[in-house]
Amino acid sequence: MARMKLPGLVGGLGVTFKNMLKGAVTVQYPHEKEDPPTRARGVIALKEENCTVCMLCARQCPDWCIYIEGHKEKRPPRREGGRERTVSVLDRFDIDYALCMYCGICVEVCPFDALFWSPDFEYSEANIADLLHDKAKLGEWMETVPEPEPLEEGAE
Amino acid sequence: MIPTLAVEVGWGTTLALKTLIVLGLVPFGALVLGYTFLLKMMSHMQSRLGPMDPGGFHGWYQLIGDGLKFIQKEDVMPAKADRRVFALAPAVVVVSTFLVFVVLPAGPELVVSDLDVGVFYALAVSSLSVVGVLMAGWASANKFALLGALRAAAQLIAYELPLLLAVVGVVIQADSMSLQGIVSAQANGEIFGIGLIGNPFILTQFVGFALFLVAAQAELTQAPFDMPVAESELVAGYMVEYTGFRFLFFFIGEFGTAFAFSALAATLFLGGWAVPGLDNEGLSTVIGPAVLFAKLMAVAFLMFWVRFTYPRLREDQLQTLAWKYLIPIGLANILVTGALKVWI
Amino acid sequence: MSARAGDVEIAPEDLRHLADAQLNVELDTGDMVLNLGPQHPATHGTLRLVVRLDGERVIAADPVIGYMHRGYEKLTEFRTYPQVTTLINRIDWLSSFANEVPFIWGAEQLMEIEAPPRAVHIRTILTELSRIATFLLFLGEMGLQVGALTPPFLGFRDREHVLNLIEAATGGRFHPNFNRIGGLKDDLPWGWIGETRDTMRIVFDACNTLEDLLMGNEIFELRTRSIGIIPGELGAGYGVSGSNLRASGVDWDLRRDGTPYLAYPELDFKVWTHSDGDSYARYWVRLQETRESARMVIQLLDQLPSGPIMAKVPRIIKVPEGEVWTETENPLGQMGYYIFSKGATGPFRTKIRSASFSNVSILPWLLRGVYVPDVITILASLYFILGDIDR
Amino acid sequence: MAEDTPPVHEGDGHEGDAPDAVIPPEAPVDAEPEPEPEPAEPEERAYSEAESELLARLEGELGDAVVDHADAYGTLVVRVRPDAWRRAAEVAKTRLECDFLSFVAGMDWQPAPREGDEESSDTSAPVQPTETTFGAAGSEGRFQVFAHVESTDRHWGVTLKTDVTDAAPSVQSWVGVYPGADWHERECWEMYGFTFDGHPSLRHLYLPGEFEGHPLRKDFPLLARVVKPWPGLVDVEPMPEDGEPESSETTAGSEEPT
Repeated sequence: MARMKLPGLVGGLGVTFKNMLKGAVTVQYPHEKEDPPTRARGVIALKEENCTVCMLCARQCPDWCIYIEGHKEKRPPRREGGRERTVSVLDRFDIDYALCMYCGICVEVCPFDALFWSPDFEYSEANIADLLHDKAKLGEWMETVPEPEPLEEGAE
Repeated sequence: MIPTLAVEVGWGTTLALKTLIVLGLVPFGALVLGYTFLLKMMSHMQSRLGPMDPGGFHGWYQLIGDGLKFIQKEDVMPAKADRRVFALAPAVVVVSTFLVFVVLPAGPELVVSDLDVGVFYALAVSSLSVVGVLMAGWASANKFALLGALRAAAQLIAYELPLLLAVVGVVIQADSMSLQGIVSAQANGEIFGIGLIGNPFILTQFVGFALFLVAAQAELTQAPFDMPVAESELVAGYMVEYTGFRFLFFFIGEFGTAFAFSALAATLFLGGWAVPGLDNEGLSTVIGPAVLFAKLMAVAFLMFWVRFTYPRLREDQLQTLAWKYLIPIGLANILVTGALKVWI
Repeated sequence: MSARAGDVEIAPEDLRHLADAQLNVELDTGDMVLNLGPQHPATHGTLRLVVRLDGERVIAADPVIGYMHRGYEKLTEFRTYPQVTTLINRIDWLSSFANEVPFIWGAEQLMEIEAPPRAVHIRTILTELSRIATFLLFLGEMGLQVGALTPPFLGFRDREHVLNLIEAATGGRFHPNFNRIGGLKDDLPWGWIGETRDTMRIVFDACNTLEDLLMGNEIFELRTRSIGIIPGELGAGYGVSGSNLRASGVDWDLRRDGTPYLAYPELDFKVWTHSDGDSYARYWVRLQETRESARMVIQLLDQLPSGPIMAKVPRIIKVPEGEVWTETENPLGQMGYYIFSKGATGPFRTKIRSASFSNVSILPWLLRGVYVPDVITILASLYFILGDIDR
Repeated sequence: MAEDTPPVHEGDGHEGDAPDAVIPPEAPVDAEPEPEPEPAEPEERAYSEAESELLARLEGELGDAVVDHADAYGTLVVRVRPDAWRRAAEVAKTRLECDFLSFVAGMDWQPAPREGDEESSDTSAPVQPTETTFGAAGSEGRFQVFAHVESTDRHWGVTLKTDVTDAAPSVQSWVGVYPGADWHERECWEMYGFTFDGHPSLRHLYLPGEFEGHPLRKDFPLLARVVKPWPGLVDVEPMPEDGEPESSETTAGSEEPT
């Protein structure tokens, strides 16, 4: 790497001066926002109707920050004359974002695609207890979940 | 005081007016330099924008707001501090800054007091701040503060000398120690018989100018000579225990002194308020301050440019630089200037 | 503080930088104990240094660590293998992806699984990217520690591009949790390769910029040359590794010399060493390694094979009984995991060998006789991450 | 350390039940499936050239102080007698040219006592086997100290182990040989309670001075997992039905805590 070199003291001044003319790389956050990448792990969204209360996410969570309660109900059969169905009904689905490590294991292990990552990150709270998102709030995040993006060449 | 106004005012009123102007000038200078260079220039050099929201236009209100915040803050004093000395120290630092402005001319008549030994006075008074710094460091009862204060003392003493030597060349060339005298010597001077731009001493005394800037940088404890505050080593050096309005005093002192030194450098080396070829005294009085301000900002730009670019020297390296390089160069400069003065 | 652990014979030439200090012996004054940290800007984290000073000269320094000890070795015993990767992301949080690699490699060895070539290549790319990100921060941060205000911002600025790449691929800026036993969580998103090529140009620029701004600066040289000299042999005895050891002239890089791992055997790269062993050498070596890593990333992108990214792995990961020692060349030095498995879903015990821990353990020896500002220079040039010391 | 694989030496074969994972030096790790056929004997893990060389040198110096040795996925593991622990370090540094100290650490082979009596209530950890087994090169009892040293020049390394008695856990210190052992031994001292003879100052490294107990011993509970109930517990009364979601739940539930 042979490059033209100025004496160090002068060269340094040149760098800062050039930088000054180049303009900023930052954005003024609350006024303008950068789009996080699609895969960014901002917040976990819950699609309640897909959840079967299988507890898999809560069990795999390394931090134990997912709290799930549910009960079972009898439902009329789908077809005429079929058997009565039992479905699990979700009573409580809370994620404590004060504990969450954003590892994504719960999203990954969910066998029924009930959990999704959303890149939204603006949910800081003044009170730590408010970081416990219940299923209604987690459901609201569904709106912000992006479409999965296409993969790079050579992927299978 | 301002002849164009042609209003007779008594000396008491004049004195009050002058005091007010000087009192306003230091915080004003601190604000202007702080905003322009610390907030804006540094940010842009670092590829960011700095504060943008307060005040609407590029965050101009930020520093004023900061100042107000400091005033509101609780005045915390360490339990083991020497209370009186601790409280007095910031004032001493700021006062030394105020006193420099007494002799700085901004126009043919715009000067508080045109002392015959103006240069000498300005440099002597400016070094008073070291007393305040030592007081702050000692009274804080904090080891970091003490280290910072001792560094500051060693450093300011070491750099007083090159600063003085750098100016001696100017004094010799101008035949005057009065700042007004030096300004007029530059305005009316000639370089090889060409008097178009006068003779700003930066041309003939470039070595002196460079020495002055380096030494001023050390006096102001700015990078590369900011060991007394040394953010990464001593946290904030002698200021580490100060909060609220006392810290504000130090801040004003720091940037006010930078303002004063840039003004001094502009006066000594760039021709001060004078515009060569402009003889109209009234007009000079009006545009003088603007001219001085422009020159001052140019000098300040240089100083802050270096501040935001260079790493910090070590204390012993700084002493080496002062005693082994700057002082001999300064002496040689005086020798050469004197010799030329005598023989030409 | 009587007999110190690191007491070894010091050759006279190692004391060159103390020559000035020895003049002051007759001006002996009382000692002062200065507490650098645990909250101090130079320790970037919660490292505490109890320094005994004579004036500004350090007589003895005793690092006190553990303010951030999270007990990861214990925690791994209570977690399954997939959960452990989440944890070890947080050991050296600046290059978390590189942390995952040796652990996953170890588990894969125990399970006799091999990740498909595409996954291995992507792993290598991301490892090198995290190395670049870590070093770019160092190259700027070092400036801050020696008092320059602008370099850290430039370092942060350019690192951001690299972090964006890591985030786009893994979803996490700092804690990717992207490695899985047998492969990777996902393939790369569309357009990532082109973006990476562009970013590598930015990285080269950043290196040049920082070289002009900081490394070439005479003041910087004054501050770092012959400060904190680590003799190669002593450094090895202390377990100092990575760029720190290479800056002491030890030509040893696990990417080239260790058990072959990732795609490194396929790459053509140079291992940079410097014979001085001082802070300047450490900076220099890291600067060269940043460039080298960028070159490696470009090579890897050129030869990225296509194919699957996951090997066949049982749904419930149970690692057969056995023990394995894996170590890799991480940005901060050598990171290793000694995994003991007893055939369960989680490790029986994991010994985590983190680089910074050993790198910092040389401090009591290294700091004797230097000045306070040099303490900061040395701390910065050793480049540790608190999470990597305290684990 | 991955050299070609001439099968010479015999390990203790304790855990060498897996086919060989040693990779020839030229072949990249991630290359297509291993070109060589797998070694014949799956019981023993064959030593590589470097490992045999290391072992020969060690045995030459230490003689019968070498109790056992094995290969752990390409790394030689040698167990030495406790009274030869420091000597082993000296030999490693001089004869084996291993000048680089990777780590010194402790080991507790005894399985952690299970909290609670019911299957379901103990969910605090992946379930480990309850009988005590020992890893490569075996162990005398519950405690061991093991260390890894490497050569910056020859690029090889060896893991050394020694047994520590349960009653008076004490080991010889390595500080005189490898200065870096200082912190590692301090950590080991506070985490396992082993004392190191000849260590200059066994002070707390990570833990606060007044800390009681030895956290890395297996009988030291991880409080965070004891005080909080496992959120994965199903407290719904089970309904013996076979609806679609149900069946998946039962399989899933059995996945983690067996």
